[in-house]
Amino acid sequence: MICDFEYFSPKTLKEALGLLDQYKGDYKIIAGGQSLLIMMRQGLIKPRYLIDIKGLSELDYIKSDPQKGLRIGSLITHRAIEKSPVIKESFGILSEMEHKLASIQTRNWGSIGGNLCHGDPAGDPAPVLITLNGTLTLTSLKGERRILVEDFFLDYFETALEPGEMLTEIQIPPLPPHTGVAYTKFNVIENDMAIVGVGVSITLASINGHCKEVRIALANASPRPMRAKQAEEILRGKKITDDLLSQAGEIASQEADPISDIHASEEYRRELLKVLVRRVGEEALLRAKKS
Amino acid sequence: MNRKYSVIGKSHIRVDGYAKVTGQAKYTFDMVLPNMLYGKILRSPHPHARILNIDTSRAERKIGVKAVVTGKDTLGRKNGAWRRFPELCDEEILCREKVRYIGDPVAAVAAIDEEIAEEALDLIEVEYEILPAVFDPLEAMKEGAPKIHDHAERNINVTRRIEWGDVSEAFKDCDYVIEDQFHTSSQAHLCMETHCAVAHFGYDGKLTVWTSTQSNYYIQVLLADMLGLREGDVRVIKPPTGGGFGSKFELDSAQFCAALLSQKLRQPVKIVLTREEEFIATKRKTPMYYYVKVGAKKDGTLLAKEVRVVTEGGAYTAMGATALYLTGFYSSLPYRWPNYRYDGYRVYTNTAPTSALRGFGAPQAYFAGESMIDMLAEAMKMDPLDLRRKNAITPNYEVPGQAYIQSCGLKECYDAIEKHIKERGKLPPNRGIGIGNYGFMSGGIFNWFNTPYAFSAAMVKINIDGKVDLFTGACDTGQGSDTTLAMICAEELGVHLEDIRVHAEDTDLGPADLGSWGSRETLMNGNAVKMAAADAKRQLLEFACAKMKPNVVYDLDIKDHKIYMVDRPERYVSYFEIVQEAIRAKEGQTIIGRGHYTPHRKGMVSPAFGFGVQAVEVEVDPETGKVKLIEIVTAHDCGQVINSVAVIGQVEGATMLAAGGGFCEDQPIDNGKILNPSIGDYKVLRSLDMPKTVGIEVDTYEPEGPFGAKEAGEGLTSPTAGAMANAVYRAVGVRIKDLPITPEKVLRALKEKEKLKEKK
Amino acid sequence: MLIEGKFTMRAPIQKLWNFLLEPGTLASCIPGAEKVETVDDKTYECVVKQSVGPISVRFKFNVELKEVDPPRYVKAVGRGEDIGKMGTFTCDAIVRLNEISDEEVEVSYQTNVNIVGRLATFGERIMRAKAKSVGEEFTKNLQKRLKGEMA
Amino acid sequence: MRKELRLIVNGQPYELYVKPKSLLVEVLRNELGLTGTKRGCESSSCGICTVILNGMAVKSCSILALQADGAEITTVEGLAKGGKLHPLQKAFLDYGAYQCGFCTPGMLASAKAFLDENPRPTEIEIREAINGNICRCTGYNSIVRAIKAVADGEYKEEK
Repeated sequence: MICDFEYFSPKTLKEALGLLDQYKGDYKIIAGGQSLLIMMRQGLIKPRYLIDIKGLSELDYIKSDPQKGLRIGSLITHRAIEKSPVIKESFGILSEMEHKLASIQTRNWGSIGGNLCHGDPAGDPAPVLITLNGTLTLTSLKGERRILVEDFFLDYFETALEPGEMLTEIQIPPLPPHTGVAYTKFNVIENDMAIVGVGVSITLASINGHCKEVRIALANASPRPMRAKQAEEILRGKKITDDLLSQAGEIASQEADPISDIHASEEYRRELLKVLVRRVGEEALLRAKKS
Repeated sequence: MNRKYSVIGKSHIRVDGYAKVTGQAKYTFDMVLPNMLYGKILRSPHPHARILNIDTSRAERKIGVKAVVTGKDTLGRKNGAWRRFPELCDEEILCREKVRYIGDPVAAVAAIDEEIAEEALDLIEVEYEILPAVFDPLEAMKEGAPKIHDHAERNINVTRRIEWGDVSEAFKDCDYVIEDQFHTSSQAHLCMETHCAVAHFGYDGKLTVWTSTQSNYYIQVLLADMLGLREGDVRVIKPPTGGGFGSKFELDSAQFCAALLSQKLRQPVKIVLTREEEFIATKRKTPMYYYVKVGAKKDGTLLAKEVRVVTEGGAYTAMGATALYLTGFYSSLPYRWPNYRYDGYRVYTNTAPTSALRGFGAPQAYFAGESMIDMLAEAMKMDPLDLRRKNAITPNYEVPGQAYIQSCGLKECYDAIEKHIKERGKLPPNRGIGIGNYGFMSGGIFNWFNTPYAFSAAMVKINIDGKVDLFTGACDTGQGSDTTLAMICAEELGVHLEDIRVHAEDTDLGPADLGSWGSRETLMNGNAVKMAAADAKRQLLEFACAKMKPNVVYDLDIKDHKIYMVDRPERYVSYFEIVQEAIRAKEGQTIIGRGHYTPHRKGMVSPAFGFGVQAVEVEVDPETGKVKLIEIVTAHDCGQVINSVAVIGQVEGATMLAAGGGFCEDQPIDNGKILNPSIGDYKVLRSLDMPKTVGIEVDTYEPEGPFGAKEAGEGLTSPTAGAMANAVYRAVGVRIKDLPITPEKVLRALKEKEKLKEKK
Repeated sequence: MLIEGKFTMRAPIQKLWNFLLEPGTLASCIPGAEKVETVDDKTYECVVKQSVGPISVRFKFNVELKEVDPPRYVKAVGRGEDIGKMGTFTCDAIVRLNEISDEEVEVSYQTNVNIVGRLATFGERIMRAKAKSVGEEFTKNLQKRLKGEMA
Repeated sequence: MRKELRLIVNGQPYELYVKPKSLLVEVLRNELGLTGTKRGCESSSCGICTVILNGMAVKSCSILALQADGAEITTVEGLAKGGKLHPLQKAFLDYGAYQCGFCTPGMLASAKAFLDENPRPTEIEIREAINGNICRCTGYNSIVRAIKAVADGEYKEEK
């Protein structure tokens, strides 16, 4: 059952930041609340102050620039990303990923920022943003700071957000030429939470050239969304072959630190990672060649 | 068959349809009564513990709390549906001395709102002495295992043997004998409306309970017994029920605690179980350990089958005793085994009690049985469909000492499925089609509930305007029995469906009926309704006869509001006219017809059986083990179809539930705790997972059923898991003997197979 | 949920045993232990704080040494609940000492932790994840303390 | 402390005072008496409480009522207009796209929001649209057929 709390719905970012500063330590921020309210209903989180930022139109934008890349306000809903023509055009992988995130109802109300701040290692947006080399802007009364998406997650449901800070924007740099990105999650029923998920981006030196840059990100494979850096290393600078991708899969599977739970054992998750890294890598490669 | 009906055999909008698609249907969940309180139930966090003390004083002092009850406030009686066997009535509902599973109720609170009631639960202090617990039935059967009930040695709750022929001798005559073991998982019913009840005990000493149930008669009798009331002082009303699937025909904690609290307070009390309670503390599907041995002659004649089953009973008997019997019986179907032996043990464990779930022991039996038939066919290098067809039950077959089967459309089902498989042609790699078949009862004959009433009864009342009130105790839980019964009534009486008003919700109004389980309503209640309608019709025809003065060789009948001479249909009088005249002539009394049905001389199990054959096509990803359901085609024999759209709904709905059980639904338990008590963690098929389904109805006529109809409800859940296992085997060559068939199990099996190959 | 593991220590078995049996040794190695109080020579009372992201719980429980077979085997049983009523906690822990040589002992442990209540409903996945990390930290702490003590 | 909440539900404006922790579904059911919308879980997983908010299907159990301040909401009670059933309701009746009926209000809300946005969908799009709604009775296929029938123009809106 939800505890009683004092409710604020600031109309401007400044007002919101002021409230965060004022109630440091005792507040929770609610955006779409699609994850938060589940925990509050179970009585697991009992904030004294609830700061509702859903109405901050300042953070509700998608801006795209061929030079600077993509900027997404943290309150943009999953569905808005899924349906945005600009995003479909330039970062199709984001729409693809959102399309399979939870249910339409959740996507309609839940925001990308809320999803990231929830810090669930099984979430889909984080690994995709990591493969896209995304950064986040965290804002407080003191000012702004930037952090790489891959550095944002500290542990299960723990992020780098300091008291008084709020995630305000997500930035994605423009994709270099000959870059392909793919993301797949494995689940038993469709559009469910990832048992494991794998995102790969590959940048080729030329259409059939060697791998100039590669990023591999894993979902639900460790206490936080993680980058499989050792697996990347095996591909970087080389001409990618099936064999090499299989090797990357093996390595990523060893790098990962998955748990056993009712949905899959640790061993099985590792098996899946091997297969998925290879498959998603193949897809990314194909896309890189086509781009 | 050329049978001309004017109402049945077509699709009709259901009688409850308009209310349901407009949101006007009022469920128990929606009910609010003046001065109503809200109840919550405190449940045991321990799988096995002695209650040393319960201190409710702090909870009672909380503002807004009106009453707290514990086992001490009860009469100390034990509840159970197997009332012929007192030792099997073993559930106190509010525990007095011991708790036996995580979720066992220990106290209940009534307060002015749900929130206060829930907060009050935290204020009740229960002192437990934790006892050693046992969770696996095989462990629980061992000497020295913790004893869960004093009366049950080695925790054995019920044993069953079914036997005919001489199995041991027969195996000696077999050319092929194989044996193997299987395990089936638990499954949650996941009714969308959780168990709930509103109870109002008046100052007149009479109790009214509105509840989401599959049998208002059972609830009436069981509540009366537990509270020490006369049955007639307990009125149970069933608003539309948001799903049952086997979980709502036993007295549950919501009903009992609400009634007990209301008895104390004389105020209405509402209890709605949370989804978590629904998962951990209502009954669930019975997990079973299966050992099967089958033998056949070279020519494909099945000679002998031996089955041993141990079921995980959970803490109480519930309806699990019936599941133990039925799974043993179904293990013999749908084949003509000359020699058969079944030994079943139901064992108490410190887990949530297991009971009926759509299929009632059949899906477990057919998973093991149909897997074995495919394995045997492979050993014999025989086509599995041919092996089945060769040995399948044919019409007018007697299952020795058990059942008399009259109609049986299995042959036509095999033909239809064979045609389908041929049409599919050669499949791409990693695809496979597996088959499974089944037979299932149309209502049970057994009366362990010990009712003195007929199993089903109905009353038909014809009013002055020709409108018909149909009173029955049948329980529509969504399957559409109200509509089916109204159609049967309309057909028999020669009126339109719109003329019928069904009153099936109230024990004060309708005659007793055992309720909606065991696929019994169409056949059993349908027979009672048909008889009642015929009784009313005969009364009308008496007056029509007087008016029409036909020659004695002419029969009269009614159709489409016309009372006519059967062989001279152009001579008729209006139904409405005769109704008015008849009522006048009867000194103003309405026409009342009565009907009842209890099966007689139909064996031990059921008066009639539905049959079917199912083909499941899957695609397996050999690298991840993921199984994708491609298509499920079911040819089935439900006798005469009453409402076509409802039958299609049954085929698809059953397939979904059964495929879920085969595919992903499971309730893993650790130290007695169900690990996935939320819909987020308990995975079910959703629209994207649901494969294409095709239902092919085979036309038969069941002499025992109303207009030739029989079951189309639960039997359809039976073949799927076995057919899936067979399909996976055909796709990638691994056999999964442990449900559900998860990707992880398939991959593990594939890897083991690879290892074996390497060794060779 | 079962947490198990083993490690070897360079120490005489008796010394190791004596230390292990000192009230509080085991409990104080539990990550987040805030309080360990001796009730009698076989029972002590602990308060342990744990958190996963924004959720934090404070378990108050009693640990009783149920079976003691010196210097090889001890079984401890813990029972308690979250102060905020978020869950009930039971735990059976077995620690075995196995002499490999005069100076080397293998310490193996097996803990069966069971949490029932709102916490458990929220997500078995997260509970398990947490248990894994708590288990690892516990081992680390125990090793560290033993090493310190045995040095 | 109760706070002011303005909603337009099924075309009717309401002015209410609610506790900040009230969920939208609680306000609809308990304050406005619109019990057509149900609740089925505590984990935001079943979709039974789906309503249409400013044209979008949302789970009313996962939204604080105050977050819907100023919104236009359609519940199952608002589908039929002027005594005439909505085409989806007619199709659900004919295709037997409900059994126990408990998930039906949410299912209809998902279907309506979806068809309003995508009037000519493919079958797979329909399945995606209702994937957040659990139905334990029908096996979904009849629901998909009903929605498809409406999309295919089999049912006309009666004026």
